[in-house]
Amino acid sequence: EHVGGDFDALIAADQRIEPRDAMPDDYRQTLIRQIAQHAHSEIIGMQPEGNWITRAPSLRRKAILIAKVQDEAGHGLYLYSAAETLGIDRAELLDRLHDGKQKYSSIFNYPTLTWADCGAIGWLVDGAAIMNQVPLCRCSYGPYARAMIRVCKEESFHQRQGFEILWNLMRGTEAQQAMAQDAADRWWWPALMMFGPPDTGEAAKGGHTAQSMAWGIKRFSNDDLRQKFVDMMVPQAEKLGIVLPDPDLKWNEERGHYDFGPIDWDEFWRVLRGDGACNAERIAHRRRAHEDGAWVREAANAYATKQAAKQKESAA
Amino acid sequence: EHVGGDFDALIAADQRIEPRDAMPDDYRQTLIRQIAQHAHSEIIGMQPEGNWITRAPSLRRKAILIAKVQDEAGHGLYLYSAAETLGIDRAELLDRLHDGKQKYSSIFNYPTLTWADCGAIGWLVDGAAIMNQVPLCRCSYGPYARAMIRVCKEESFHQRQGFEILWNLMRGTEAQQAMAQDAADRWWWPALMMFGPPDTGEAAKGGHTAQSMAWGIKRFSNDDLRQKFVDMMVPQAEKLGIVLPDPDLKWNEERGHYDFGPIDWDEFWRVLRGDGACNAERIAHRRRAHEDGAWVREAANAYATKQAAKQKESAA
Amino acid sequence: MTEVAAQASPAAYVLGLADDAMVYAQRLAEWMSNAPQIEEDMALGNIALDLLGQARALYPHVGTLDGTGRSEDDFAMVRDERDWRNVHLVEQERGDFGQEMARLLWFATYQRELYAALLASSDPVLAGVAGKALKEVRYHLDHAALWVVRLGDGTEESHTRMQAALDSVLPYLPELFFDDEASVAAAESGIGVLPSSLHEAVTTHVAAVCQEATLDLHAPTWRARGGRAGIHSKPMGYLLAEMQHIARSHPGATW
Amino acid sequence: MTEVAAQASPAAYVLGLADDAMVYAQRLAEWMSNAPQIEEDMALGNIALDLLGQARALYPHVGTLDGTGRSEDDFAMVRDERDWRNVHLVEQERGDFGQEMARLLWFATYQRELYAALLASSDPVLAGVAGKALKEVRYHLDHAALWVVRLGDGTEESHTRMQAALDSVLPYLPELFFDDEASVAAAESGIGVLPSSLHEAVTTHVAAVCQEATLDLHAPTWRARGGRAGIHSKPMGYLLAEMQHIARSHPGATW
Repeated sequence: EHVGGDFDALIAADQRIEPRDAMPDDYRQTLIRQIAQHAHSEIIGMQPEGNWITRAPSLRRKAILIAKVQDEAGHGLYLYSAAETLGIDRAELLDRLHDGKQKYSSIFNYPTLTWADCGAIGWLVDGAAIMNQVPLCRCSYGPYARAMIRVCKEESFHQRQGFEILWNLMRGTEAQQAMAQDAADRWWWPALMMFGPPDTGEAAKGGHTAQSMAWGIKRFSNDDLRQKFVDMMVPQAEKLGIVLPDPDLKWNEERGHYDFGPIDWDEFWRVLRGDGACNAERIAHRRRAHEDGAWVREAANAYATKQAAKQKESAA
Repeated sequence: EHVGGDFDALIAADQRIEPRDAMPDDYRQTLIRQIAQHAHSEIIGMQPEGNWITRAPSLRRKAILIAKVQDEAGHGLYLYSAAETLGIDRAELLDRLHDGKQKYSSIFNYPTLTWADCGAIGWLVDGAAIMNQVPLCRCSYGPYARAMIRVCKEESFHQRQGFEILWNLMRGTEAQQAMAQDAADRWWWPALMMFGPPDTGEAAKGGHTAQSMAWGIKRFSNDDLRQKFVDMMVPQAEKLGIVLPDPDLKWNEERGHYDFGPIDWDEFWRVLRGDGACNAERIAHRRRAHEDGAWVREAANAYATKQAAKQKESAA
Repeated sequence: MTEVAAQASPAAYVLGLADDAMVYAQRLAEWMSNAPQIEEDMALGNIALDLLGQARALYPHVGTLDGTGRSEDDFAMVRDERDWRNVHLVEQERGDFGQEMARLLWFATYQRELYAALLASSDPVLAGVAGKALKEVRYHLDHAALWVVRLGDGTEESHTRMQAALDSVLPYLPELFFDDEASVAAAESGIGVLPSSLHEAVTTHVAAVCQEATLDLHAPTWRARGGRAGIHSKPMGYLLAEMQHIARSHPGATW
Repeated sequence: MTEVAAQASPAAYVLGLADDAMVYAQRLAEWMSNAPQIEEDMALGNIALDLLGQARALYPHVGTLDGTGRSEDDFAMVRDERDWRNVHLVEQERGDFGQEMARLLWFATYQRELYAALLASSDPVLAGVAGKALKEVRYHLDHAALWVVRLGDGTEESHTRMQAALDSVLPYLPELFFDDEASVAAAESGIGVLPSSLHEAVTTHVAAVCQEATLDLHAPTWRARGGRAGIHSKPMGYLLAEMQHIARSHPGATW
């Protein structure tokens, strides 16, 4: 499909595509899928940490956690709005999420077992998210790029808060230290999987990556981002006093990077297929909230319609 | 209404009336009302203590509490069965409970605020219940009298358990002692109200009492039972180290009884009218359980009907 | 136990305000990820945060007033049920969205009148908290009123549900306007305000919203009592169990 | 944390059995005053008591085996979530009565096979507990089977609900038959039994009940994992918060 010189020229010049610009349908569909998945991840991502709001161990932590989960809802809103500029509305995207037709990040199918998980999610999961998302601030599609700028700013704040939770735990009681280490043990490998399958694998060869790179949607390969992440996190772990659960992790002078052990991609594919600890729970939770709220949304629409009719009447 | 010499003769001879015996309709209706109210009290009475089953502070206490609440269910069953011998079935009685047409003891409209309340209920409420119920073991209606014999035996066991809970608390930490005293403060007056309004009051003059006494259903007046209860409990409170919340409580050498302060009958009538802390909650809880279980009871009936039909078929 | 609650002290009065805010913040925060739309996840989270902020501003002040020097977490995380002074309204379990809006409408209207009156408190800390909170609760009130009107005057189903929701909170309202010992003493000393003095203004405002919403305000058949004396309803113990479990599991830890 | 769970020790094995019984007792006891009829309040209370009794018999033995000398309440009341070794099946929230009967049918059938095998345990305490428990769980099993048949072959509604109930427990079953490190070691040493060795007998029995109940046994689309390693599902933390709150609120107290 060819849509004329403007699109290609803009892409070639690394300029932004805006909603009114002509664009190839594949580009549009790729973006819808990616932005929707990203928005869904924010909304589903409210659950694992939301699980700790009522049990946060201090009022200060409770307040920070509520604000963080609220930010995630806000990120979801920005992103659904960005997707809507591509001609699809939020209700339709939510239906696709609820019906399992669109995905969200598999990381949210892991359970949050202790308070320290709120720290580990902030530090590792938000850390990995930022690594993935910063390049998207220069994404070729304008509304997406601008949404990502706001998101990234808040995410780095969240990442610092997660670090701070773990920092306090590691300087706390023995039980608190064990809790922090345990959380890092459980979240480290799933965080590495957040960058997606290796560039050398079957999945990457499907062509999505190459096309997304050509379109200026994707800027770095999965493995490159993963390596950057590892290189960033190892010194932070040392600072925290947390031992990352990888005996193969060590500095490679020659490469100028940290080497790390093999990732269990079987687990990745299993969770992606729906057989993770929380897949069923996350979607059931979302569907229940959505269904419980149906009468409220209907009422709001009915009221708006009535009000519009009244205004029209009084204007006539 | 006169139903012949047998009934009157049996009553006069202090013999038992049995289900097949002729009896005045008023006698039957009085008994149905009283036995049903008693059965309902056992069933509703499962809730205040049931509230602590999941939170009992030790496994031993949890086991004792489960067994106690189970006993209450059992008492409800005996009593509904006794009522059924008078020609009314349990389903109908439960409907009357749920519709507010029949009452249960007002004592169960007080909340159980702390673990110590499980002790205070056993000690004071079961204590008062026994005082009311022991004479019913000699009630003129045979099935009721026999049910009460079983009930009383278990109730006195419960009363000792309640005493033991408080005994341990009073020998525990400062917080535990305060908890026990607080529970006694809250349950003492309601327990005294369990014997009903004073014999000199309007309600007692209505004639119910005199007729019930003549029929051998009631054996002692409300005030007599209340006095016996006070006389029994004061030494037990002293043994526990609990101060009963009545500044007027003192031994009267002349009467050979403890004097005690005035009871707040306004509160009694208010709670009886439905404006107690838990009236709405208790009935809502019962109705919910009953409605949630409707499909189960229907299925059991349908299955029984099918099985009966099959047996008939194979027998034919 | 109940050493504060039993007294007609300024501390007891302020603790009642703080506990109302704290417990309602806890309930409202339960909506996050459970609301009818994402905007509401955010709005209810926002209101929860405001109320939590009020509680956090008030608790250390209670610790000063009663001389115990207790921190916000001492009050929230390791205090037994009998020592909580909040009204029953805020501790009730999360119901449907209509019930939440009914509760919020009453509570925010009550808080608006309360904080407006407390601007004149002789206690400068309390007056300061009132000044900040007043701006917040106006938004809470507008938000609740908007939804009560939409739901009352929306669909047939929403009208029925919203009416039932309004009815369900009625028994819990008299407690908001009950002049307990601590309030009377606080009002007399100029620190606080007599709860009964807020009744008319609150009811008038709520009635106006209900009228616009085509809803009726009925009289309750019973009324809750005792929150200010630490006598709570069934949900309170479970709320505290959840809220305090981790903190209680690590005595003395900081987070 | 997780010092026991991480080891392939006899203590870890027995703790798994004890925690299964304890957590399921807690869930079953929630039925009291909530059952479809009074007889069921009693029956479920009875089963809860039996399971609680099993847990109470096993916990002190774990304390002996692991050398900590911990009491039953040390295990039940002050242990953190990550140190619990029960399967996810028993920690799931109380559903409707059909779901409870589906869960009980599987769990009691599993326990019957388990305890029958443990009669031959080289650990005399464990063999003793098994002997007593075996009589109890036969009753549990009969009770559950009776209801599954009644509900499956009752009304159209009950059939639909019972089928859905059966489906809802499916993902939690593989964990019962999973040979974790501790089980393998326990089986090798003659103390315990390999969970996978129970699978066929349990499934055969449940399948027979389902057939009589006109119900189908499907294959699950996902399966729960991790209970024996202290990795629990969401309801577990809330269950513990409720169960432990009072005990944790009074450290060191006896009751």
